[in-house]
Amino acid sequence: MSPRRRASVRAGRSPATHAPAGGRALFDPRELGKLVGLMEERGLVELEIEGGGERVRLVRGRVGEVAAPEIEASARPTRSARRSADADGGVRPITSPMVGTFHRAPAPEVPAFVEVGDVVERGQVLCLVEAMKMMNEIEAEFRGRVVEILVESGRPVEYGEPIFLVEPV
Amino acid sequence: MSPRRRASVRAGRSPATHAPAGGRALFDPRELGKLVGLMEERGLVELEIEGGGERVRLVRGRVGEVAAPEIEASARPTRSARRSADADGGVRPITSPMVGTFHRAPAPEVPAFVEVGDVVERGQVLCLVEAMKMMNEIEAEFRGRVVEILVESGRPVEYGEPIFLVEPV
Amino acid sequence: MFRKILIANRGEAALRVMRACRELGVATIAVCSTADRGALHARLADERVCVGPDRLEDSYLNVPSILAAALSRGADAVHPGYGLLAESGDFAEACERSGLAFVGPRVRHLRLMGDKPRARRIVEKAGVRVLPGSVEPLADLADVRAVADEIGYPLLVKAAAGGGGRGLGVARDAEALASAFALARSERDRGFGNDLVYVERYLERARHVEIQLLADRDRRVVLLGERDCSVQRARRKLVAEGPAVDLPRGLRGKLAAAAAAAAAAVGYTNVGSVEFLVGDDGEFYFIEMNTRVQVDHAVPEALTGVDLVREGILVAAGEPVSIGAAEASVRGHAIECRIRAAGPRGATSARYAVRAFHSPGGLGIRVASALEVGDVVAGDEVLVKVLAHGATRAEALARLRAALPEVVIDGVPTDLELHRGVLADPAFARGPVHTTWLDAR
Amino acid sequence: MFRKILIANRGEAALRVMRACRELGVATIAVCSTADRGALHARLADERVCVGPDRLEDSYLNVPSILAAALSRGADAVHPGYGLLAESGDFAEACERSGLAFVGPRVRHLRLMGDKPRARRIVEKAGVRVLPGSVEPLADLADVRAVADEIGYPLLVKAAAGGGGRGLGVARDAEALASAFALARSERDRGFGNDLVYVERYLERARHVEIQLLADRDRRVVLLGERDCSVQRARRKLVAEGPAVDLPRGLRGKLAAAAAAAAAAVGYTNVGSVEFLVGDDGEFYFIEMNTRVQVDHAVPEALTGVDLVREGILVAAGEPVSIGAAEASVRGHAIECRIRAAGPRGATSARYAVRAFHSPGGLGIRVASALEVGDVVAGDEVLVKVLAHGATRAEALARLRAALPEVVIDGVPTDLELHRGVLADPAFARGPVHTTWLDAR
Repeated sequence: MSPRRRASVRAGRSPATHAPAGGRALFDPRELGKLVGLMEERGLVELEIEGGGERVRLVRGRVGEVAAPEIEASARPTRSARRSADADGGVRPITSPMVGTFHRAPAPEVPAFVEVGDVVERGQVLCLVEAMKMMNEIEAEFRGRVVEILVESGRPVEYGEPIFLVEPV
Repeated sequence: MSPRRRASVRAGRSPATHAPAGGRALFDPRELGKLVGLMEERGLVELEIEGGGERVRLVRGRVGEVAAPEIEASARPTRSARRSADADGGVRPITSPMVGTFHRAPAPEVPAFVEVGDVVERGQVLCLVEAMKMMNEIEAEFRGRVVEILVESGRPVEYGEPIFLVEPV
Repeated sequence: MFRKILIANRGEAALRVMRACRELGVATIAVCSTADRGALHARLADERVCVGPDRLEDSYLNVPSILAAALSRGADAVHPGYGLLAESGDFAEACERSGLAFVGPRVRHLRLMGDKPRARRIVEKAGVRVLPGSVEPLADLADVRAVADEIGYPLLVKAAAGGGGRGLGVARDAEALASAFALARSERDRGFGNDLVYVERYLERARHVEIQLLADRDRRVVLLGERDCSVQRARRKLVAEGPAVDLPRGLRGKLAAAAAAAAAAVGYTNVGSVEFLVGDDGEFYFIEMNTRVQVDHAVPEALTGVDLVREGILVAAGEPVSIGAAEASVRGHAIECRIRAAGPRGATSARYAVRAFHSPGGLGIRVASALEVGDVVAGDEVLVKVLAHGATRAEALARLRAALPEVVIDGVPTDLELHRGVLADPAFARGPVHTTWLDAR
Repeated sequence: MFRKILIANRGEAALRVMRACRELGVATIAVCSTADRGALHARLADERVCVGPDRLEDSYLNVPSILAAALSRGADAVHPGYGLLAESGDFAEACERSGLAFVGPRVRHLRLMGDKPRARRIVEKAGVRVLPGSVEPLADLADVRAVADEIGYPLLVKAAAGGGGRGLGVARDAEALASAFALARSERDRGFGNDLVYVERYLERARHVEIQLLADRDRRVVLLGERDCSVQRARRKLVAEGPAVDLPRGLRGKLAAAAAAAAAAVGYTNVGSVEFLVGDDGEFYFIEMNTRVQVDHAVPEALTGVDLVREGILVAAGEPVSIGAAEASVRGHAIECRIRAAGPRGATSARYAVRAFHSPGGLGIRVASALEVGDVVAGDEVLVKVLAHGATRAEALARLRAALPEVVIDGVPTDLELHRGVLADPAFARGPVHTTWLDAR
């Protein structure tokens, strides 16, 4: 069977660096949807991109009461998506690199690795993700303060799911 | 049964050169419909895209109770659609107001009502459209010079199909 | 056989007719309004003629324009599909006057059966029971009151030229009679109708059962099973299924015989179905005859394997019906949901853009739809019909229950949840239910 | 019965399994890659777990991640669908080691039938003829040459771990042998295979006929008819149909008996099919056994009314097969087209965005697809399967011919025209054709 993919865009850094790939990426409504997502996430009201002979300009605003229906079927906003939106003021998510069960502590009745408010060092263990009966330590990728713990201990996590919000310090 | 309409956008004047690149025509109503859907979905009021010699600008506002704007293009560019695009430099199409068979002359072996190059007066009979065995005279809506006759005599025409190109004089 | 058929319809109905034409090797002409030039039915036909502006009356109901399209393109027949002009005697007559075959019954069948009181009289004469009601169509409220006093309440007031649950009102007492009368008369504005009404006894606890039939020009009538359409909301059919569950012993045969008698009484030809109300006591009453392919024709098709649209074209072309027996053998059970856009109550002018659409699939599933992403649909339009066929009712029901969650229609509010609720309801699963069941639920 | 099944697949295969689960009241977990979070199969499942990045190897073939998803979400079984991991003995074994039921045959069946030379030996011992060929899998070109000299040309060189027409090459002489050998070995890179090859006699004028079967844990084998898959382009199946047209007298029974013998030889359980090459002389040879639900399972489903995916789940849960007879009764005729994206030759990396999609409908038509507007598809992907069922082959063929022009897939080049050409070809309509027919056409 051959690979199928849904059109999607790598979660870009900023509109400025989002160079249209292949000459037609921007014209795809799905592509544009991503840009709009970015605008919403960062609170932009206007976005203009030019390059490679292409130009896109998007202006966000209210249009009376016309067509408000929340369309979310293809992108049921998952917890991860919603939380990323909060990641505004420099706060960055730490995501699960694997599928498994999230554990905040090495064992029951034992203190959690980290609590909200803790400052963690790069390489410090933040939690365990249990996969195939193996406990995998998840380490901080940078020094920062734990702002929020997004998953309850004992709950399953998927690949790429944000589990902590950490503010670099 | 209730009315169904396709979302689409009035084939405006704006695109300087209508050059759909490689089958990916931005002006495909389907494509535009998707863009309009995107705008509604994400609360955009304005959207502008340019590239590959094409440019699209959509501005949303309240149009009665229908969110989707007016319609005028078809997926398959029909003769009428294509001709309308040519109608740029002041040349205007005269369209058939009814379905039927086009006749350039009142009878066989008789000269045609008009020829290319003729200047016609407002109200002058240009042709007949035969519908339900009735011959209907089609009159010029304005004074002008006949630039092109788009349909062969004896051929069927549909509602709204351009039959003459006339340059107002 | 015809060479070229103009299909005077759009959407799913037009697609359905197109399929039958392709199978028969007949070329097709689609008609469309200016707004529908890029619509699926217009793209899929061999030829396409724009017959007028967006308004229904100017395009899909514009008879002179449709006929001019057929004549100028060399069609030899016109198929009205279902809905729109399908039951218009005037349209059929106009076709025939223009030398075009009308694919459907004869003009007189449309006229006779389209005039409800007249249809009642004819059918009653043929020995089929009708509900007590007005013998003549009525124009005055005073006459209506007189009949009402005679028959007693509750009463049903119908537009003589109505159909499909439109222009019907129940009056439970003399007071309610006036508004029911006004509603029925308003139907006059919707098409070819007159403004006469018709009054009959209203059965509170009854089932709606229809007999499908097909008759050729030699008046050979073939019966193709019955379907139960009792699941209705505000008189609109949601679910059709066949065979009807738990019909009292011997009743199926009686209904079939009554339907055949009704058809024979007018010398009916082509596809049609006869509607009955079946009371709890096993008594049944003729309601009306649908003189066309029905929206839910997929139910008898699934049960018998007979392509009704194809047969209708063959019969109109003068061919005899190809089914050997007088009664087609019925196999298994079929249930079909008719899923509509469901805008906020009263907002009939609402329009929605379809953002995603996926048809369910699977064993025994048949989907009918012309929906495409980008379509703008009206607030109460039928969007998709999903039918499940199985060896037993339980199997058909299980398949349909599994299929509905797979219907994806993003951007449009629909009554999918209502359908899922019906299918999940123990009362429906147990069956049968009455026509008032869903409204009371 | 299972409570929750993880479906280790995507697209249409995942949807198909989901339907069966819904009918059985079993909850579903979909897996997806980061690129597929919004894909139809991920949206329609009860739960969705992203198991890795876009690359197949990192997500849909990422066994540890898939198993972790199943375990952390409390699944009690894993269904591999068809394609991807469906025939991987290693995957099935990993599931069972993790305490998860694998919905399919036993690990040993996958291993035995997945190793082609071994499968040949077993089946031959059970009294089923195989084509003359290498007894052992071969690793060296020198060994291949030795066997070739013994058997004679033309020869077929196959990857021992290949399947579905991949890694197969025909060598008509000693010179062509080296490249066929290299092709077969390249298959090693595609999955769980080794790099061994297998050589056998190549039949130029033969039909490809498969017998569908279903076996429960009590080793009760039910036969569900045969299908002819001879219409192939470059060894890829385009059309499957059942029953096979004009099989020599008595051959159907012999094929069925041989398939049952092959299944019995390994004590096979669950859904499977046995492939044979049938020569013009009526001789037939075992090719291989497909140890999974097949891509074209809708053909036997249409013929027998048996839901193979549902039965497979029931059997895996320890239930006996629910079909009474040892041979399901076959009704009518079914033909299915497997329509692919068809990018320019060699451009396997081409990607296309779907701009419009419409599934055909109609009586007897079954469509399988997970395509949506906005999807980006690969240049050779199967986009949609369209099946037509009818009382006779002529009826099925007429319905399918009418259905294909109704398939709308805008934005993607497809092989629809090729399919239409096949269906319109008098040689196909007359039938039967050989496996080389389409390539030579």
